[in-house]
This record gives sequence, structure tokens and C-alpha cells, in this order.
Amino acid sequence: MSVVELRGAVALLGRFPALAGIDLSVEAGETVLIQGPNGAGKTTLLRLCAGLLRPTAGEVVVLGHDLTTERRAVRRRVALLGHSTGLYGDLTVAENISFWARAAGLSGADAESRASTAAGLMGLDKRLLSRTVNVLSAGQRRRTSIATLAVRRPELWLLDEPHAGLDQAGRNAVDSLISEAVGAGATVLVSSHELERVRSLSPRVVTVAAGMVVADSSSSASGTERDVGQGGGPGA
Amino acid sequence: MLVRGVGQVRELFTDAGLVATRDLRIEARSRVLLNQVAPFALLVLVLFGFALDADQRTLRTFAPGLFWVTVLLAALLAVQRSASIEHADDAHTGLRLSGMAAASVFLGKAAAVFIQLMVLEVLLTIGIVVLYGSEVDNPVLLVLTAVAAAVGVATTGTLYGALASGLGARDTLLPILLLPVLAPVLIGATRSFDDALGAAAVDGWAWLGLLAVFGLVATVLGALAHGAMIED
Amino acid sequence: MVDTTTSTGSPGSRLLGLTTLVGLAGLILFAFVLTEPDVRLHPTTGEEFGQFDAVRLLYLHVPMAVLTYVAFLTCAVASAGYLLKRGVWWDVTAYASAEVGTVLCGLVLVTGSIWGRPVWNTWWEWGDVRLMTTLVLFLLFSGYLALRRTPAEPQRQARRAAIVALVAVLDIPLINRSVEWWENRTLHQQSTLAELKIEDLTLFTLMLGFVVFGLVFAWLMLHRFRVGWLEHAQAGHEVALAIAERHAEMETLDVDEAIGQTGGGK
Amino acid sequence: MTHLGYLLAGWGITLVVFGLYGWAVVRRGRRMAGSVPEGERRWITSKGEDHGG
Repeated sequence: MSVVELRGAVALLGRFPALAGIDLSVEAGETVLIQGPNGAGKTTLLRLCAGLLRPTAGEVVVLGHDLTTERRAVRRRVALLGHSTGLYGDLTVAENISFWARAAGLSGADAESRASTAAGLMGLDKRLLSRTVNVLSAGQRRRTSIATLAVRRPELWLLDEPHAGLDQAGRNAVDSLISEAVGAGATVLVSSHELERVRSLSPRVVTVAAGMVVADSSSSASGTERDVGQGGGPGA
Repeated sequence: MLVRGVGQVRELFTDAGLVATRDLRIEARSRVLLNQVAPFALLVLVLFGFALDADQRTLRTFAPGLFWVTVLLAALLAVQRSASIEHADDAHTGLRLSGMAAASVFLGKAAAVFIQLMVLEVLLTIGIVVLYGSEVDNPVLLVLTAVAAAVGVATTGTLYGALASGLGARDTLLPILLLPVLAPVLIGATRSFDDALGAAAVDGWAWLGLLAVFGLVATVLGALAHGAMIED
Repeated sequence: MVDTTTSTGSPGSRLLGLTTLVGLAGLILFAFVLTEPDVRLHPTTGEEFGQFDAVRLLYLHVPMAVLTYVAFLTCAVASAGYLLKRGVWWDVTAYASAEVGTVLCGLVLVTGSIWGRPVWNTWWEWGDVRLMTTLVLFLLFSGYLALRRTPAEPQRQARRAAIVALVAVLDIPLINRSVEWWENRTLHQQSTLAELKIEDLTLFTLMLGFVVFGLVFAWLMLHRFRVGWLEHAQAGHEVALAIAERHAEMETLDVDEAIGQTGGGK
Repeated sequence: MTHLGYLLAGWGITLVVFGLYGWAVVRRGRRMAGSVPEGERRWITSKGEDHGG
């Protein structure tokens, strides 16, 4: 079953076509690395899959829902790690994680146990948990942010440069989070400039440029090289 | 069907409680209302005193109007603060993805603003009693008016705060959008206070009815409109 | 006919515009020349009283006031339609009627004030229900236009504007009620049309005013709607061009270099 | 004629405002129309129903 199915999808930021007709199909349990130059549309692609944007043309089906009409239905089942952390600066790390756990519909003990698991996974120790987010470093915030997503155990992870700003331990934590999620049956889309690091996790590399898929390692024989201008093609 | 409906309503209020607690906890930590908005409101009362020539009889006559103008000005700040909590670090995207109903978020945030406004109104009541020499004739009417008006201001304010945020020039846009809508609240609450403080002979209870209608309509509409606004 | 392709005019709108201009000329003729001033004789003292020639302002004030409400109501209906159906047509109609309505509303306030000075002996009457409601309405829709003019993602803005318009119109009864109770006096009800010595010609002129300003309203709406539609079409056209541009961009882009293929990332 | 000043002001302001506003709208339309390809100009494709605006 394919978890993400895009056919000629166009998404606008204002009047700018950040995605200019993109084709992509991702099967359940896959890990896909999205790479491409700055401004290629990687972030928009992930936001589109999360149901935050309305496709203006083409077809977008995520987790069996057509996102032209049913964007709400997928939102609870995906997790999107964006550029901003989505944390409340005046709350502590623990309060943030617990809030987002409850916001995802978990209750009481369930929320707390998942919160502590997620915090452990991201290497957030007791001392850190009781600090307010305002005093944290950028890397610590990023870890907290990932933990707030992990509590929800999403079916589809959309990670926008998850390694950015993290130290070595943090990067390793992200990697183990990804493999754990995949082990549990989730699907992961990662955009990253850390090519070598992510490539060890994902056999499939999709290259995006100018709002389109220009190469997809799964569709070419060698699995690593790509032919610019052929892979995705303008679907619109 | 019915069971599902009950479950949904319970979820609506649980989630609203979650959001309200969070906003109030943030306020308890940051003390923006207590350290900035409340002093600002008292300052406005003092400025009115200067502007109106320090004659306590004049001040007492106009105390209800001055009180509610001050509340509206302070409410603008409270609403802006409430909206900026979500937008400071893009938490509203997380809320959209959380699957929580937009109505829950709206009710929760409005409830938090409501409680903060009530605190503000208590302080301002003390303010006009001490500074303007107002006397409370009818405490029941006073309290009910304060509550009904605060509901209207908090719900409308929350809706418009969310509406103006995420647009350019939101700080200047909010007052011109919000204040005209609140004109009936200003008139109604002032008239009702006229009665409760004995400043003028009017029927405060009729005005309270108007405020109650406004509060009710604003709550229901706000919950619906908030959904229409962010559910895209 | 030459520049049909580069303006919002069309044969239909030209005919409408021409009719409107003729109508306006006719209205002025009736309002200033053919009708009598409002002069009444006091039954006991025999003194002259009434609005005298100031009544001639009503031939434009009253129709415009009614059309203001028509415009804002149109805006509310179109806004509701937009929220339900999400069609561009609704959005463009809402914006057009709000803008035309605000212009009308401003003129109603100005002409009302000018008329009130000689008749009520005051530029402004705080206790008057319709006056205050109209003023608040004007402020509400000024806010609406301000919202419309802030740069934002088009659909998000359309949605928010629709909510503002609906709230504004639903607020009208409450404003009306509160002002009515606020001061129990209204000059409007004492001294407007009900008391006028309505003769056939006066009535006819007033009706003519409704028709003529209805035409003015229709002409403005028509053109303003077309401008809104053009804006929308232009945005769509721009997007289509931008998509084509992006496709072309890809041909020239050296993806490998940009993502640092050989170096293994930065 | 009594109140001539008021009459002239009221009618004058109204006509001038309508004139200016109408002119501004038409000018805006003219500028806009040039940048839209012919096929997308609505009133050319739909003939009779434009009056409803």
C-alpha cells in the first residue's frame, strides 16, 4: 500500500509555485531521503504531505486520504518536524512534551509514560526536563521538539532537516529514532543535507529541484545515480 | 450516534481545558498580564483623572465609561499576548496537526483570556473605588455585568486575535477590527455599571441581558468561525 | 468600442453607464427644478416651517442609505457563500460589494451630516440610532478593507475577510439595539419622511432617486467585480507563467553541484 | 432657494466621490486587463449575464 501518492501536485506559496507538478510514490515502511538544492521545494513537499497546504492542481493522497478535500483526516496520523520548534518558551521541557502528548488525544498515565519514553529516546535527562524552553540551546530545543512529535507514534514521519543544529549525540538519537519508527512500521520522509548519514538509513534517494522530482534512485537501475530532467518530469 | 456525540463534547471540553491550563500556566510563569497589562490599565485610569481635571464628582459620574474603555484597551494587549503565544515559535502549526478540534483551541484560549480579564476587572474596580470614589450600589449586577462583558470581550478578542495574527501589520490591524465590533459591549457594560455604581438612573438588568446575548452569540460563532479560519 | 479588450467595459456596461448618466441628469432636474421645497404652515400661528430646500438632499441621502445596507447584506451573503462553497466568484463579489458599500456608507454619513445641520441644527446627533449604527458600520467595514489590503496568502485572506464581514453584519442588530436603548431619542423618527408633505412629485422624485442610485450602484459593482475577477485571473496567469518558468529553470540547473554530490554534503 | 450651500456641498461631494471612485475602478481595470490573456477575461466569454455583477 502506498502511504504517499503524488501525481502532478502543484502547491503555491502566495503566487509562487513552490511545487510545480511533482510525482512521488512512497510505500508503507519505506524511508526516503529527499535531497535537493535550497529552494527546491523540499519543505513545501513535506508540509503538503502533512495536510497543511492545499494542492492547487494534481492529486495528493496520503494515508488513503485525498488531501484536496480531506486534509484534516491525516493530520493526527503524521508528524512534521519543521524549521521552527513549535514549543512554548515559558513552559518546561516536560510540560511541553506532556502538553503535546495530551493534545494528540492521549490521556493521563498513557501520556506521561509515552512522554518519558520519548524524552529518553532524545536524550533529555531529568535535569533538562525541568528547565523552561527559553533557557535551552538551539540543539536542546530541537531535541525537545522531536520528542513532542515522538509521543504521538505517527504513521508517517515528515522530517525537515532533522539533523540541523544537533551535536553528534543528537544526530545519533535522530537516526535511532528513525530506525525505531521504521521498525514499528512507520514511513519516514527525511529532507537533509547530511547525505551520507541519511543514506545509511534509507536506500531510496529522491532528488527535488525547481519544485519537481528530477531523480529517484528506486526507479533507476544503479540505485545511486540520477538522470537530471528525466526522473519525475513535469506532471502538470 | 448519541454516545459518539457525548464523547465528542467531552473531548471538546477536555481539550479546551488543556489549552486554557497551558495558557494560564504560561501567564503564571511570564507574568505579562500582572507585570505589564495591569499596571498599564491602572495608568490609564490615572491619565483619565489628569485629563478630566481631578474633580472627583466628574470622575465618579464618568467612572463606568472610563472603566470599560480601560478594560477594552487592556483587553487588546491581553488578546495580542494570547495570540503571540501560538505564533512565537509556530506552535499553531503543531496545534493544527495535533488533531484537536479548532473549537477546543478557541474555547480554551478564550477561557484563559476571560480569567485574565476578570482579574483585571477586579483590580480596576478597586482602582475606580479608590481613585474616583465610586460606590458599589448593586454588587450582584456589578459582578454579573463584569462576567458577561468579559465573556463577550474574551471570545471576540480571541477570534480576532487569531484572525489578525499571521497577517502583516497585525498589531495595528487588531484594534481597528476588534473595537467597532465591541461597541455594543462598551455601551451595554457602561450603562449596566451606571446602574450598579449608582452613577445614572438606568435599568442595568436590561443591559445585562444584551451583554449576555452578545457573549453567547460570540462564543458560539467564535467557535464555529475559528474552525472555518484555521481548518485549511 | 476600440478598447473593449483592455478595459472592464463592455457594450452592456456602456449602455448601463449611459443610462446612469442620463438618469442622474434627470434626477437633478427633478430634485432641483421640478419639485417644491418642503414648506408647511403651522395650523395655529400660520408660521412657515419645514425643511425648505434642504429636503432636496434627501433625494440622494435616502436611496444611498438603503443601498448601503443592500451592499453590506450582499457582502455578508457572498461571504457566507464563500465559506460554504469556496468559489472565487463569491469572494470577488464580497470584496466588490464591501468596497462599493463603504464608499456609499461614507457618503451617507457626509450627506446626512450636511442635511442635519440646517434641519436638526446640528452636524452630529449622538443619540440617533441610525446615525450611530451607520457610523459603526462604516468603521467595521473600514476594518474589513484594511484587512483586505494587508498582503497575505489569497485563500487565507479571503476566508478571514469572510468571517469579518459576517461578524460585522451580525453585529448590526446588537449595535442597533444598544444605541436605541442608550439614548431614548431619535431624531430620525420624528422628522423624516413620515412627516414630510409627500406630494406625488416628491414621491416620484424619491423613487427616481432609488432607481438612479440603483443604477450607479449596479455600474460600480459591475466594474468593481470585473476588476476583482481580473485580479484573480491575473494571479492565475502569473502562477501558470511561474510554473512554466520553474520547468525551464530545471533544464539549466546543475543539481549535482548544488547539493554537493561528490563531497558528500556539507 | 434656501440652504444652497448645503445642497451644493451634499450633491457636489456625492457626485465627485462617485466620479473619482468610478474613475479609479475603471483605471484599475484597464491596467489589470492588459496583463491577462484574452481567453481569461470573463465578460468576453459570458455575454448576457454580466449585469448581475
